[in-house]
Amino acid sequence: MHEWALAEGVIKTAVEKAKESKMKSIDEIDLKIGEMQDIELDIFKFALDELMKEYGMKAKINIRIQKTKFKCNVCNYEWHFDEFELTEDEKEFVHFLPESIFSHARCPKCGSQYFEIVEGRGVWIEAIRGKK
Amino acid sequence: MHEWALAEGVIKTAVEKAKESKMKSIDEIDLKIGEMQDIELDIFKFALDELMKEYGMKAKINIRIQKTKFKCNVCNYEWHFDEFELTEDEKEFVHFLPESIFSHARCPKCGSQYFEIVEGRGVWIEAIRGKK
Amino acid sequence: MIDARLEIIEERLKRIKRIVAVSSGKGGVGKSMVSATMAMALSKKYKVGLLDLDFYGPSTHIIMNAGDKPAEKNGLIPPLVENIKFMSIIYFTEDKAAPLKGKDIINAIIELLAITIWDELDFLIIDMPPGMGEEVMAILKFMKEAEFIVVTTPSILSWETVKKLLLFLKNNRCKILGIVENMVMEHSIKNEIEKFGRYLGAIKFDASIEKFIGNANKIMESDFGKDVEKIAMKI
Amino acid sequence: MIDARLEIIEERLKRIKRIVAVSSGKGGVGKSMVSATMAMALSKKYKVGLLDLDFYGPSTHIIMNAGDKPAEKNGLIPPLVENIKFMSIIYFTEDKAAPLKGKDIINAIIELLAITIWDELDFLIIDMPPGMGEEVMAILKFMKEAEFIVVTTPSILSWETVKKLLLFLKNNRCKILGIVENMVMEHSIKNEIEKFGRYLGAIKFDASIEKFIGNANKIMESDFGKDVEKIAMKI
Ligand SMILES: Nc1ncnc2c1ncn2[C@@H]1O[C@H](COP(=O)(O)OP(=O)(O)O)[C@@H](O)[C@H]1O
Ligand SMILES: Nc1ncnc2c1ncn2[C@@H]1O[C@H](COP(=O)(O)OP(=O)(O)O)[C@@H](O)[C@H]1O
Ligand SMILES: [Mg+2]
Ligand SMILES: [Mg+2]
Ligand SMILES: [Mg+2]
Ligand SMILES: [Mg+2]
Ligand code: NI
Ligand code: NI
Ligand SMILES: [Zn+2]
Ligand SMILES: [Zn+2]
Repeated sequence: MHEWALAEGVIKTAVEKAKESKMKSIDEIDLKIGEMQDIELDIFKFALDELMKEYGMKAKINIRIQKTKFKCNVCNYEWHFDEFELTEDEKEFVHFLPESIFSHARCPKCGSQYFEIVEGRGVWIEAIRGKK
Repeated sequence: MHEWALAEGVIKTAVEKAKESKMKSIDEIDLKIGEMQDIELDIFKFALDELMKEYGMKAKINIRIQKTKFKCNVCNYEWHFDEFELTEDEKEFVHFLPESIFSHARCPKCGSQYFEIVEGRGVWIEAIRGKK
Repeated sequence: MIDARLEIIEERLKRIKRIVAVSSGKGGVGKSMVSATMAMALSKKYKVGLLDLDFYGPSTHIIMNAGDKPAEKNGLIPPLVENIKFMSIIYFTEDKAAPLKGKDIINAIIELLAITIWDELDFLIIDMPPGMGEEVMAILKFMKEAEFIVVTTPSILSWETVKKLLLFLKNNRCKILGIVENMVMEHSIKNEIEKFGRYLGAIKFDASIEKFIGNANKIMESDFGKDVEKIAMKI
Repeated sequence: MIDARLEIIEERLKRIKRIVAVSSGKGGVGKSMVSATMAMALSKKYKVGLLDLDFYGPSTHIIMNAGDKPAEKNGLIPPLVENIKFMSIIYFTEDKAAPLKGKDIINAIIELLAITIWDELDFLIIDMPPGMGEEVMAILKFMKEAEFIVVTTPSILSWETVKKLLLFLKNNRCKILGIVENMVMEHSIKNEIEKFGRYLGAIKFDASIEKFIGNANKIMESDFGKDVEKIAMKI
């Protein structure tokens, strides 16, 4: 349910950026969401719709989930989120705070905790299209 | 004179990488050196030559100085090294340890110390060419 | 590509009247003890929140014996601990180490600021980690109105580092509420401190404080608690 | 593109027999006092170097009253301080703040390791900053043979953080020499510590130590100095 907070970020940002570039209406927003956020899409889309109503706007929102990529700084191994073995609790922690992955997981190959989240976190607006 | 230490890094790395890619001889090395290192090129080239003799190699070394670029995280201003007003001592500190710039300088526009070295530090080997 | 979390941070913080960052540069000077105790002192009269930004050594949950977890409702609602809205990384890492690197720290702070619903507060107290890294930068960037309380001990090893932080904060035009001298025994550096800023007060070395950690009432009744309360009334 | 500094680090460190990182996770537990004093104790019998990696709060130069600067000769030659080869960021930042961000810290460490000519050493003692950030990672990456001494105080606020570092070091298969309990008054957590690793010894709380800071002989003769010397003999 904290999906609402992230949806607010999206709509607020879109409105702000549209204003900056003097758009009169927003028709379409391209979103990229990191797999680590493990967003519940139904709730998230519902929140986006509700928020758009509040702001009196109606845009098509295209959502793309960005796969995660991790890289170990010690052994250089690269892997994806699904290679981690996380408990349900840990998955929830990562859902709230992606960086908590460093507490709960290690490189699947060498066991090091010194790895990088190369991609797959955050909520990103890739494009906003509308009428000027 | 600590140029020697950096030159050693270059030659050691080149030899190592050549070995890894099974090169028999190194003919040419492309180097990129951050402007912040403020390398004395005469000394540096001399050191490279001496070190190559030690390693029994003779390569042409192409050196390119990479201009610095700084970016302020607070006001987004971008600038170059020469916009800083540094004393001779401070320049020497930065010559040894580029990151000491954060102690000695601030964003020329807003005065913040929270800025980034976007480029212009380090000693980088861009290419090694030789015979297999 | 735009980070959709950034725009919402302002919104999340806009109903907070004052943000006070308890910092030092130096570790082990009592930042966590002072920030938790100050939050408790202020909460007698005001609506207070406490944000623990020390990801490597979160401590305020131990000092206040925090139990409940945040609730999920249009974001994360910080649980009430001693009547203080409380948020800490421990809710996501439990007792494990959190070996975050610089950019992970800034990302984690952004995430926390974007999803935590503080609502209305008179004070948000922030317990800062030692150092002058990403956490301080995050304050500079996302909480431009924040006011700093800087904690030192009378030891030269603490004061030399604290002076660096004071210099940094001045260079970067931050608001400094004043300097607290903690763990004072016979020797005080009040005179020296006054050359660098407002002296907010001394807190005596109180060997008995250890056994009160985890018990809010006992802390508030202790010599330590009383010293902190006096300082809280000045800000 | 290859960073030409990385390959040379191994070369720079290869004539060092043992690298000992004095760490904690927690700040203000006495890491700097212990590492400087331990370096001085070891230097009676061994060739010793001391590297201060606490960029935000460098302290060992104050404890040992370091004066001379590094000399430039095919790199940087650390000056001899109390017969110890000494290197610290203060040689490049003086008394100013060093507000480095994560990646600047790792870059600065790489640069220092690449240009400092330690030559032959029996021990390189590293004074670590608080936290579990880039500095610890740099040890894991560039000094795989390093051995850790972990310092705590008897306070739960210290020990809870130190346990996290111990867990992290074990997870990452680091060599842990043992745990030092510093600032012990009546209350000791020796029994608790022993569950987590080798107890290297207690150092009593010594209120007089402050006035000896900057005077190597006086430190070595103090109760503190003697306690540290006993520990140094065990490693
Ligand atoms: N006034 C005081 N008297 C005695 N001990 C204190 C006092 N203030 C703090 N301490 C103790 O000092 C240690 C460091 O305090 P802490 O709040 O964790 O510092 P920081 O957050 O700056 O690292 C803790 O063990 C704490 O109990
Ligand atoms: N055994 C001890 N007795 C009394 N004071 C101590 C003792 N060890 C350290 N101190 C003091 O505690 C403070 C923190 O020590 P320091 O070495 O700077 O810790 P760190 O490097 O872990 O931050 C300093 O003021 C120091 O003088
Ligand atoms: Mg999230
Ligand atoms: Mg250099
Ligand atoms: Mg603390
Ligand atoms: Mg220290
Ligand atoms: Ni959620
Ligand atoms: Ni030089
Ligand atoms: Zn690995
Ligand atoms: Zn600026």
